[in-house]
Amino acid sequence: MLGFGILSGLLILPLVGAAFILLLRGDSEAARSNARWAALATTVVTFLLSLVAWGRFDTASSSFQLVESHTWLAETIRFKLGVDGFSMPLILLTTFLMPFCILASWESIEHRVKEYFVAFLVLETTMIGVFSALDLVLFYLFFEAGLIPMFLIIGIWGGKRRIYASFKFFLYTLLGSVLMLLAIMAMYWTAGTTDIPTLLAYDFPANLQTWLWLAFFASFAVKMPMWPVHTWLPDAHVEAPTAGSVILAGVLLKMGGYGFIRVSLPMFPEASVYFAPLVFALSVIAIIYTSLVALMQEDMKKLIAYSSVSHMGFVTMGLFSMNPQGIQGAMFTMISHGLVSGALFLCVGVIYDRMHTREIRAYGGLVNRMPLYAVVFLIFTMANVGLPGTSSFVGEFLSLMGAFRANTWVSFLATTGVILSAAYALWLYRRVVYGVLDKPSLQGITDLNRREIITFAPLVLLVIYYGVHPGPILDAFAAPTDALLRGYEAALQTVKTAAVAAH
Amino acid sequence: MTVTAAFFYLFATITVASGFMVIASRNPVQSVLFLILAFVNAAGLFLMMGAEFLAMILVIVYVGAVAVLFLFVVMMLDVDFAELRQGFLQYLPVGGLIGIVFLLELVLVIGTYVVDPGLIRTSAVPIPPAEVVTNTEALGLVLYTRYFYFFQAAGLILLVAMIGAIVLTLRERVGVRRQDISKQNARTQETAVEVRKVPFRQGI
Amino acid sequence: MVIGLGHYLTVAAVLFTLGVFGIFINRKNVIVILMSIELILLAVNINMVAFSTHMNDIVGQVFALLILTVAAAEAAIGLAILVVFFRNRGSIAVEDVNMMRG
Amino acid sequence: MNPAFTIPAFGPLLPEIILAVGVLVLILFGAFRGERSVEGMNIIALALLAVAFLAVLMLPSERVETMAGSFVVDGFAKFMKSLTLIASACGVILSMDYMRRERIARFEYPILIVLSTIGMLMVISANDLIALYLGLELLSLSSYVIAAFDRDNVRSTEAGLKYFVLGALSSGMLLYGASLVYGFTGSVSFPVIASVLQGNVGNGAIFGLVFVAAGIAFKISAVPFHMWTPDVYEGSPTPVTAFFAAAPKMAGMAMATRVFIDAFPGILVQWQQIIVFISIASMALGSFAAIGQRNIKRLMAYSSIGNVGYALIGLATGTAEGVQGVAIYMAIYLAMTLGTFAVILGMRRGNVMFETIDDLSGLARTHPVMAFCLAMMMFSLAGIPPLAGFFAKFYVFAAAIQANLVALAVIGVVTSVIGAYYYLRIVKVMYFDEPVERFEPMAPGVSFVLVVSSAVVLLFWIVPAPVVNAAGAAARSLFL
Amino acid sequence: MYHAIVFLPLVGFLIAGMFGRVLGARPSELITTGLLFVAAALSWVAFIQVGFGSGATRVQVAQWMASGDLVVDWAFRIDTLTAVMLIVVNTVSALVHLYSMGYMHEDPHRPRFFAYLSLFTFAMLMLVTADNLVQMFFGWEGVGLASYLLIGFWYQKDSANAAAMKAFIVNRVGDFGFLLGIFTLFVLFNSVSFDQIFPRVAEFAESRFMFLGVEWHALTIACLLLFMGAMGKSAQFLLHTWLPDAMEGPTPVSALIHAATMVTAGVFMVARLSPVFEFAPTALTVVTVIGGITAFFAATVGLVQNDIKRVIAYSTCSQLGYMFVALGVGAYSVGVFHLFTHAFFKALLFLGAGSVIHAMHHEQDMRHMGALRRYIPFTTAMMAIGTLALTGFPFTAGYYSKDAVIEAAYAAHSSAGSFAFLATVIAAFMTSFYSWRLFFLTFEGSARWGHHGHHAHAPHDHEGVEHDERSRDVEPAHHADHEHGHHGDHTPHESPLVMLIPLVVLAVGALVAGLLFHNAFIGEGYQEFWKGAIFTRPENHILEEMHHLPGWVPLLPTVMMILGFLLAVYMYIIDAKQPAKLAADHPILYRFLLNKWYFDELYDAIFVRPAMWIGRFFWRTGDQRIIDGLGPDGISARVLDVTRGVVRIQTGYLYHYAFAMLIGVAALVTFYLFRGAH
Repeated sequence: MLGFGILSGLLILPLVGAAFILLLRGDSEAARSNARWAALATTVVTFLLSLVAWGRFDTASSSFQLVESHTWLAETIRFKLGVDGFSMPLILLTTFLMPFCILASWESIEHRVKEYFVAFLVLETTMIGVFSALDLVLFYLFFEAGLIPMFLIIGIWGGKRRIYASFKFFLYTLLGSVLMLLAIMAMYWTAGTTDIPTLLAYDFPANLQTWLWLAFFASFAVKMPMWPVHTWLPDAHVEAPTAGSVILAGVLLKMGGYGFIRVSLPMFPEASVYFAPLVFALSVIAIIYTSLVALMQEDMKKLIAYSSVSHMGFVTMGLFSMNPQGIQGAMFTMISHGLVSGALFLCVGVIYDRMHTREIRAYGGLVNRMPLYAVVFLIFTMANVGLPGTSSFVGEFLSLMGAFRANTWVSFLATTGVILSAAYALWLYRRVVYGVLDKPSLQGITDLNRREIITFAPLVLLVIYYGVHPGPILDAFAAPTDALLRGYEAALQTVKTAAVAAH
Repeated sequence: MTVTAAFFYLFATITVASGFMVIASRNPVQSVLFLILAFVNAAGLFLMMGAEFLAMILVIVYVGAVAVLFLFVVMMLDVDFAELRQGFLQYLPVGGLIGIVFLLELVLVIGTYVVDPGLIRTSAVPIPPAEVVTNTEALGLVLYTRYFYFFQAAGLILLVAMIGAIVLTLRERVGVRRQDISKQNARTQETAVEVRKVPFRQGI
Repeated sequence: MVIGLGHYLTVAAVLFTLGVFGIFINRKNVIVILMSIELILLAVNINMVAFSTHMNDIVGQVFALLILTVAAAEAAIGLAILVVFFRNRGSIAVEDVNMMRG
Repeated sequence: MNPAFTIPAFGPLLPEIILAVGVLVLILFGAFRGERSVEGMNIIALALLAVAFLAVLMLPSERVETMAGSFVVDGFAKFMKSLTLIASACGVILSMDYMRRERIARFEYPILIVLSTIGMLMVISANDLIALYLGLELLSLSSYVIAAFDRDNVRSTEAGLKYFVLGALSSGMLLYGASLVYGFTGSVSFPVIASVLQGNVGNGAIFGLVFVAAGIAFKISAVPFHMWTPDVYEGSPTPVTAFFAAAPKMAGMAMATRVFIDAFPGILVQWQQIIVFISIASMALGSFAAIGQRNIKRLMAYSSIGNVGYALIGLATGTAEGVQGVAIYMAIYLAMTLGTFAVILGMRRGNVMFETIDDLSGLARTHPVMAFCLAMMMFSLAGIPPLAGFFAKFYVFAAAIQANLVALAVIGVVTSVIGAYYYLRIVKVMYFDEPVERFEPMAPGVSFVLVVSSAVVLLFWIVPAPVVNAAGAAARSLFL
Repeated sequence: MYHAIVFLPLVGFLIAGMFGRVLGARPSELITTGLLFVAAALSWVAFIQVGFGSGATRVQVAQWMASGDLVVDWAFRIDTLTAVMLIVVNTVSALVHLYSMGYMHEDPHRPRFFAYLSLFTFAMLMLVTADNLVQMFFGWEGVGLASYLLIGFWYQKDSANAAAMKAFIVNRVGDFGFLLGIFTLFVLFNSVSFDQIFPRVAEFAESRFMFLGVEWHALTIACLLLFMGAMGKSAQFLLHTWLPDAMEGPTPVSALIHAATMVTAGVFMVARLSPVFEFAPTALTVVTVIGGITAFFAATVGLVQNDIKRVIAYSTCSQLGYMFVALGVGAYSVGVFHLFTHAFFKALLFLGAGSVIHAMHHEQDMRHMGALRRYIPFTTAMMAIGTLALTGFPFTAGYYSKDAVIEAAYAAHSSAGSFAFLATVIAAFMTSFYSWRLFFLTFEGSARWGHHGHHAHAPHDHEGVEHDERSRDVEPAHHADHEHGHHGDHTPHESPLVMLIPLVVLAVGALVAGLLFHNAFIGEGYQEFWKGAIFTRPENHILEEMHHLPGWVPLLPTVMMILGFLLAVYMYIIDAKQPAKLAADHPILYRFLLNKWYFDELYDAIFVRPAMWIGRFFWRTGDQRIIDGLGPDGISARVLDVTRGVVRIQTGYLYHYAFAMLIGVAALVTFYLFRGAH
């Protein structure tokens, strides 16, 4: 196959779908319908292909697999793709969520349908690219390229303040990332390559590590987003169309966490140790602060957006606790949060499509007319709360435990998030779903339709399945986590011996 | 004070003074005339430095052609200069200050500098002694041989100037009578004379 | 008192400054600006010739000669542009050359 | 006196000679055929440029000096000359329809373009100050004229006048600097200057360098010698603006590179500060001032100022990598700017050209392809991967990091984020706002330029190697 | 078998939950109830096998998660303690299911109700069978979820929704401690599995542990944190506020969850972790003190409540305090025994109250009851049995267990024990009083329910006293149009048979459970029965001590019971004006008690409102004004300022442009001049 492997296929497939949709002529209802079906088919096929990749993937190995490498900018900057246990689940998450995004947009997107699906498919390529790139420049390329379709998605199909939100989203994340670009260059000149596997083995000088770490941190922290650079997220989430929010929360935020685990932690171990208290502090602040802010929100999406920030705090905290539980918990939280927050946004989308408002005040008593919806929403609310039995619990529990082993204060404060998350999530649920249905506008609201049921059913099943049986994903993380921590210990050991030798 | 010095100061003073008057006089015609004066005196300076050919060229080309062109345009455009006086002094303090600082720096560094004699050896094309070859001839010797390329380039520049001036200013005005020789030559009786029968007592 | 290179360079520097000065201090009309440019070129030529003589290197004079040529061409173009501008605007006051700004 | 004089080799001058001879033929042709000949003249001019392009491609890649050392050809010259010729050709292509419809189609236009192109080629190959100056004047004088080409339009003539006055001032400065350099080094030849100026040198030569730099900075419209740019871009006929934004920038950057790298390598430390200063100033001003613009041509002027700032980062390093960055930057910038101007030239309804950003409102609905192309140009200019503009910035910033100019790189990326704002604003207007009336269909030439440049911008990341490698070779040829 | 016991309720939940609407209400009820009865029967089998045979075992189901050294299994730890809990849970649950078929028969959402009940049962079973801390936490949270759902079952009632939320969140506060406790134990033992932890506790008896920058005795801090979880779940003092509000749920729920099973999870947890707690004497002291305070505090509040369910709720709270006292003094088996007996009589009381409420058409305020004995004699009898058992009438269940608790407190011979002894003795008196008060108000005296208006004959009503703001009569809308309008003048009627059978069964339990099992639980059969399921250190002789008490100690509770009864008789039968007079004489005390020591108000003031305020502050000031204001919005505004300035420089005037160039050159020249100087 000309040396192109399955990962290239994953990258190219959505583009092929996008090209096909672009070629559709006219703006008739038939053309739109074709575009929808084409997009759905593309994403489903992509998902199936990613399952094939998953099938070929060996979770026991910590090395990069399905690797393919082509000449690109230079001999040292190659078009190199590959996956390991950290990235493979994220790719699956991406391809898994995409069909639901398409489904969620089936009727709610009424104008410029073709462009919409093209943007989504391009976005899928960039997301898969981020998770499969094995070259930092390539990584950056995909990392940033995703901004373009997302900018358009928010800006064209978004809500009232979409322009503000889209600009904020774009410029904020761009500003964070450009510093990372400089760091990549510095690494290139230091190590002579941007090949990730090589860099993973490379030992950067300590003072350089500090700067590189900070530069990467600027990017990942914004993307994550960590407090205090999180304010783009509520705006972007609120204004984005449902599917946009799903992808934003489900996958785009994960790029930050993925960046930490792929670059910051393994490549700059000393700086990571040095800065871990900073990350802890920011994570804890994020968890508590944004939970409290979420408590006060009047807009459903904003509330969920703030809760996302809070959950991402668990991720960063777990990652920097530098022990198996913390790292695996953080990674698992990312996957789980991808499912749960995506589903929550879908839930909001369901009623938004019917009522065209996200004001919590406009709702109340939905359970009376939408019992099925109430159940689904309840499940995801509980997952958001981190109830055991849902996938969120596994991630939160492990990352908190990891943090506890690293620093009891951090864990102590972060665990208060357990209380606060219950408060805001249940408060939302109570105001929206429970109560008497006395608002005249809601009298005619209908329960989930078949398409929506199809959308939610797999999500519900997965959230619960991974809640009681997280093994498949946790096992995938295990090998690379071990490798990461071993490398980590080794790096720190050399520093120690060097320090000893210096005395 | 030697004669050389006296001439230098004469030429230099007049050059600088007329230069100043070029930019300071109210009437653009006066400016042009001061410009001419400046050029003539600069030609004197050139002579003193032994660049006879350039001195003559300066007088001929500048005074004879360029300055006259200026004068011509000034006259043609017929500007009412009296009203343009205001605002002149407004920016003078700041501008003057910077200008003077600038000048001082230049003079400080450049005016007091003496070229390293060692550099002279690196000269690619030394000026032949005046007794052997005149300045004009010396220039001519290199200009058409060694610096043939520059000469051609200068030609292209002049070509651009010509085309540019024409393309911008040449226009065929409607309503202006103009001689068209080919038209005149092509003129025949049929095209030139129209015979009409005029109805009686009605006029055309 | 010997008249050396420095003297000529000083004269040139003064002329150059006057030329530059003339360009931005002038509010009257654009023709004076064109003349200021001529002053600048004259200053350059003085420099060139002075260096040329001083270093006994004819290149400076060749350069000066070419500058003279180009200056003439420049004057022609400049005046042509000035004339078309005058035709359109009816003025050559420097302050009227500001249709576009910002 | 010079009995040993030998006829120099003319081979390296072949492109220039082709163009010069061709231009003379064109003049004769035009003089006899008059205004009827315009279309044909354009075609001939294009053919000339194409032949010259082929000639450039056939030039030797190793360094060759000729014309008593005044003219040099090397890989770098080849690369930049190719870009310049492409830019000039596009300048002609973009003008054809516009000039006809604006009723200013004159046969002198292609002639002046070609003449100015000759000037650019000469500048790129200049190996001494005189050749540099003459080439520059040839380029500039033609430019002044074509800026005022719409001679009945007050804006166009004002543009010409401003360009001329400031251009003359800048060439005066350049000359003054040249005279100082000449006086303080004893030569006008770059290699000789380079050999003389080593290490710690006196202020005289530095002053000369400053003045020369000012003259060059003017040409590439770097801050603070940029002031003419917005006005000239706005006032000139749009295809002329496109030409200005493309071709002279190529030549100007090439000139700057050659002067600083070839003539002053020994005092890198000194001139690096100049370049860093004007680079920062340009990037900052380009980003900030563009935000305030409504006229898209004016916006592109500020954009070009900013872009020059980025390109100068590469130059500021003074390394082969930096020069490679400059070369790549200019190549990609060429595609981006031509594509953008192609769209601007497509903004026409009837006899009215539209120039404000708001006129693009809803373009994505009325002209999806055009809007898409322009959006890609804008994202590319903002430096968003995977579009070509990203790689342009990537190489210059990488070079800066390598040369330890970290602060410069940081400022660069920050201003590029600020700059992204106004590029995004155009995308926003096209995609997020409600559509206005449709524009007329594009002229075929314009669409051609748009499609080609869009393809370059969009697909560069898939096959970057040709440009990158060529630029690398070009850059290394300066450092042999 | 154990799979069946645990998973049958889950099956019931899934069937009723997913297909309930398809199946219809009655089949859902029958299926869930049937499955529960099977499970209950199996539980008894298991109990006999384990408690009186040798069936202790571990059943591995699957692996849950594994990360590094952390391995968490889905597994059942079956020992006597589990078996006791299994019968408690499954028996009560099965009876409640049955009862609910009658109680809820007017409700349109019965499948959902039964699904929730089964879900709860499943979660509770997961809790009690857990073989590791995390699985226990799973059940712990699962019962929390079910409790949340059931309290908020009548989702149209705003108060019910609020109560549900409150229950969940307050429990989460406890869980906060539980989680940290799990972490601490994991850090110490590198495992969360009981099998791994218990044998090695002694090794860590003296280890120290840094927590929050302070060095602690490791096991103490772990136990305290875990106990915090227990406090939340078992509504102990400070975290008790949710329990009375939880009475918003349907009464069978109160019986099952908020009396018999879920709230005892904390007790179970401490008993389960007795091997750990045994090595943390400080923590045990805390447990004792908290238990004592709760017993006393809840009893005081129970004295003045008017809502029939709330009185029982506070009683539950108080009895839970008793259990913790027993645990705290090391008499784990006594605590569990009380748990066991309490489940019977408290469920009986609640179900009886439910029967009353059912009879009164969902009237819960005792001030609007009275003289019901004549209308619902069977219920009255059942309630009397429940009351007797609760107050510890000799030879009823409560007599054995409650008195044992008090004796154990005395036998502890520690200051905490003495305090607990005092508290429990006084609480016993109050228990007796409020229990009989309830009984008399409800079943004796004059009928106050035939009238409209709530306040007319309310004995406690007098001016200035706030009523419970949330009137009990706000019923779900679906009841409003029902023929049993609660303001109707219908006479109360006896409940259907499905409701009465569970009462009978429970009454039997309440009467004989103590008699039958006290020997096994706390008596001679102790070792044989528990078989190490409850661990006590060799130096723990509390059970022995209990046999060597001064004679007055075992008598004291009975005396208290009688005193309380007499007082109640005096105040509610003989001189019914007394209570109002007393309340009027001591308004501050009365209001203090009526308002539950103002805990809700206090928490509102120190937690809820500040959280809201801080949230708003962070949002409006933090996010919007500071972060956005200084960040993106501020920067963009500054950028625009700069832009305006820069654009203004571009004046369009040639001389300014030329001037700029000059300045540029001059600046560079000057720069080099001065730079060159040094």
